[in-house]
Amino acid sequence: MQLPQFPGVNIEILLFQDVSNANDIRSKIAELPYAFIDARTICSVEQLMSAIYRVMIESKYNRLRTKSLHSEVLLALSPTSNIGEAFKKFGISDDTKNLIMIEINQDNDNSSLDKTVVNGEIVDFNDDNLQKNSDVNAIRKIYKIDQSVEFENISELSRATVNAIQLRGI
Amino acid sequence: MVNLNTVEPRNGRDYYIALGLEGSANKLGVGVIKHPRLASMSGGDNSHNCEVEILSNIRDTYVTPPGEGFLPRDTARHHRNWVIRIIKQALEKAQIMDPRLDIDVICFTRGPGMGAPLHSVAIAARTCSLMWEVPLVGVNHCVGHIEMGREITKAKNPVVLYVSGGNTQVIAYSENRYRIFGETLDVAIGNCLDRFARTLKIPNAPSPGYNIEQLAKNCKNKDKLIELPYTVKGMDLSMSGILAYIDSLAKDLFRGNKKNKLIFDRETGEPKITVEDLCYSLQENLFAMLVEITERAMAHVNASQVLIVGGVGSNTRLQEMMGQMCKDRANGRVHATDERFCIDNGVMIAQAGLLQYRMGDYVKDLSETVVTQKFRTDEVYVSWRE
Amino acid sequence: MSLSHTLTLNVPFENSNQANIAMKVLQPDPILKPQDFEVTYTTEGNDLVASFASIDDRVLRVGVSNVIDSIKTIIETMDEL
Amino acid sequence: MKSPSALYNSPDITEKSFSVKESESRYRTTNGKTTGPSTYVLNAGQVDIDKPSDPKIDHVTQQPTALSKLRMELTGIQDDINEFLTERMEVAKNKKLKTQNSLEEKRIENEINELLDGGDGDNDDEEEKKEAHAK
Amino acid sequence: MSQEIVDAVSQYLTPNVPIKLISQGAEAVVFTTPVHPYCPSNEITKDSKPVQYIIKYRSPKKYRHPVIDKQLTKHRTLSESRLLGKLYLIEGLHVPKLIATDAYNGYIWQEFLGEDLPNDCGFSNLKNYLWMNAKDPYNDVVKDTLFKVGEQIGLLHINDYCHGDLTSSNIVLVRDTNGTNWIPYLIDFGLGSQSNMVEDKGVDLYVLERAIISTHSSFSDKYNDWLIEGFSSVYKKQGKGGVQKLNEVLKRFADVRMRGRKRSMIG
Repeated sequence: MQLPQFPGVNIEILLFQDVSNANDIRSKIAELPYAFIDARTICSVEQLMSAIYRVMIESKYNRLRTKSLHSEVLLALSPTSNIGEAFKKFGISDDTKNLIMIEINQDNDNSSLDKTVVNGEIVDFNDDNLQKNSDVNAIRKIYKIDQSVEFENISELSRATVNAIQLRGI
Repeated sequence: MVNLNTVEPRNGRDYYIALGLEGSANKLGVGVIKHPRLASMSGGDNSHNCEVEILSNIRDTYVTPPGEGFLPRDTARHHRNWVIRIIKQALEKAQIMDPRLDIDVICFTRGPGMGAPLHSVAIAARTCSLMWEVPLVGVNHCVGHIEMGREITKAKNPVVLYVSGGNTQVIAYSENRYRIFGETLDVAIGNCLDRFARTLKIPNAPSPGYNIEQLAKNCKNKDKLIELPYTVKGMDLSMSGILAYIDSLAKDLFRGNKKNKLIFDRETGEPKITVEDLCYSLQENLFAMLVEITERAMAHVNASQVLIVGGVGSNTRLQEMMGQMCKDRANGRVHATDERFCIDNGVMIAQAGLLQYRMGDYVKDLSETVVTQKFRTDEVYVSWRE
Repeated sequence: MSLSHTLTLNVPFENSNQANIAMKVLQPDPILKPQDFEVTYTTEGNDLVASFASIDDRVLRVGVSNVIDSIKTIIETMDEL
Repeated sequence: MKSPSALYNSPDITEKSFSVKESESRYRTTNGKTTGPSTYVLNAGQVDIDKPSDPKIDHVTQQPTALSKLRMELTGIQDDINEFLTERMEVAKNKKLKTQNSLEEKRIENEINELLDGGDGDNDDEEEKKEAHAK
Repeated sequence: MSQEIVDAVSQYLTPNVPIKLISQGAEAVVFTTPVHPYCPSNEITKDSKPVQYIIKYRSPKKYRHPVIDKQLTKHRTLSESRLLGKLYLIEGLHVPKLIATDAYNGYIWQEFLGEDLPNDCGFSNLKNYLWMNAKDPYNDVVKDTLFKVGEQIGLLHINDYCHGDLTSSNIVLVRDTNGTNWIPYLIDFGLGSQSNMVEDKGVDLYVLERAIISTHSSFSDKYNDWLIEGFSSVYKKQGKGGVQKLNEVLKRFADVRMRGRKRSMIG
């Protein structure tokens, strides 16, 4: 996949269900050229893509705050600028069952995405599958959305997360 | 349909002559103008193209001692004591032999302005009217500026920025009125500059604003700007906060208040800024605000021309900035007049008054000639435009 | 308080026309404090007659002097123009 | 042509009349004593360059025209009236100081200033007047 | 419109994002595009009509000093984005959806709202809508619309936000699902701020009132009444405390209006 404003950059996104080796992935996460996100924290395609778009804008103007585009995705998802906190909230943990694997490839090479890293079932990366696995309460908590705010549907929640992602640190 | 020949010139002439009297503030102005009676004016809005001929334009300014403002009563005294002499000069210069026969209409400023000065000129206007049996027209001062500006620059339907000692307005024409789209919510731009000039103790001659402009030109540090509040509120603006702030900076500078690290270097204690820097920053900031609200009005009414009128309009930096803004808009053009017309004068009153007169709209009863301090631009029914 | 302080001013012009003009010029202006000050203008032959009535001498002084200032302007206009 | 005249009346005095005394110089100038610049500007160093115009001289008789004569006589009468009323104001003021509170005093003072400045009776323009002064 | 600006925008967006200029406001140039910056799936609605997005670009203003220009552009891009984010969370308040912000360059992507009015009456902002209704200026739908506009402003103010540039062009009308009534959206928050100051609220109301007077003069009295009715209704729902707050705002509104009128003092 490509973003219209960044035609030279390939983005691969895989959604895994019933992952059995989260523990194993975590142990070598530093060496893997991917981003792994706990799918519980993502309620829509829009939410994740909004973060990736922000990563690309920050990257274009040399404003990355982490070591790689991949780690920057986790920061970009976060409503706060605390990198450690972002990793903790959006990164996978040992008991993660559903996760999103992302590769951002700037060199326009063929994808080197190694699906075998994750033991789990690949399902389509779309809103329906994301919503099945997302934890609305956890998302509300992460994005500090006041309990008094009521959402009629997931797309409203998604919109609130997009706002937070776009507005972080500004 | 606008017919600017609704009233024919008097005594079978093929041209109109108007006498204009202005005295709303510290300037007393008398002017005589001539409009040829053009057949083309019978049908259509050509009020910006009357082929005006200025037969005379005499002005006398009431001058106060340095650092002092002008009181209404002393200004009125100045006008009262000079008005007849100035009218006489203006008539002579215009070679008006017999005003009874040669003048079509006497136009005077009915407001807005200071009550007593306005009144003293109105008395002379009424007397002339009755004595010569020539009709009267009471003119809105601001409309006078607008009509003179339109005639001089031939701008048919511009957004008007009216900037003077007492007024800061963005005006556009719509449905027979000059509507105020934006204005100052507190002090006027000219007043703001004048007051800052007094803080700086710079001379009042030829005008405080002119001297600030010259100081600003001499600023040696134009890359750096002293940060000032920027207070645009939609199409309105506010300047009192800016004035209070820059005043305090100037006072700290003069007083040598070393605690103010904006002004004095932390280490050496030397001043980092000069009076020129202050003037430059103030102008850049205030004028950017003026240009912005003008552009907002242009966007709102879909206009491409700007006309700057009023005393502050003669500032070349303001004109330059406005020109740049217009250039970046579609077919934008800025029009400004020079100091002869920017600064209050009698000719502008004659121009607006004669337009009104030619539409048949003149004083029928002297009770209509009572002057008024408050007279908003949009109160005037503009019969001479479509 | 009543308008018990009064002053009548007589200004003799050269002819009744002049007196009439002066009256017409002065008449339109409203009285600023009608409860404290009144003025009426009439003509008697060639004379303009201004009758003032005021609550006290202060208000009377200001009002009368202002009107005389205006009359002087009127006279000068007739004289010079 | 006759000369201008005036007649004053108030509850505490019988008629006071004002008339032109031809011999006195105050009836032969256009520049009145009581109609000069305000003390405010004079104190600030103002030089009066805005005096009234001189009388018009009839080139046949080499005398001031009748209207100029009227204007000068009226100037003198104006001075007479102003001086007389000012004097009475002083007297009244001294009396008042003992009897009346300063509030009423202030109201009249303000109103007089307003009248002098040609206000149109609208009280909320005080602020603007200050601004005008500031200029 | 200067081609220079369009070229700069096209270059920034790359040829993958086709743009159409829709307006050159005073501080921003506004384009539409059918391309979503990051969600291709959002480019078609359920009824498979292509969606439009707004790209708002605050171009550098050459007339003003670069220091002022940079600061204003950044400040306004940020505060507009920030407000869109915060206001979205207020129940009942309608603002366009924020899609993306590039504060370094003065770009904001937003949801496109509104439509073209029938009979060439232009885009469905309040200004054009009122002009469209000039022949039947006091019809029930107009009244309903203006009341709802008032409500939107009431909601904004009661939550202590101010718009800063409330003109009839900055209120966009969107047809409701029945297609008969109109739902007003507030747009253009570049001069907006979080503020609990009555002064700011009074100025907001004054600016809108004057915008109505200057563009729809013949009907402005009633129009402004309806706006204020809607505005007040929001406060009145909050009981005594709300009414007290309302009175404070309305009183200041009257003061600001008087100040404005008084301004025409000296020529």
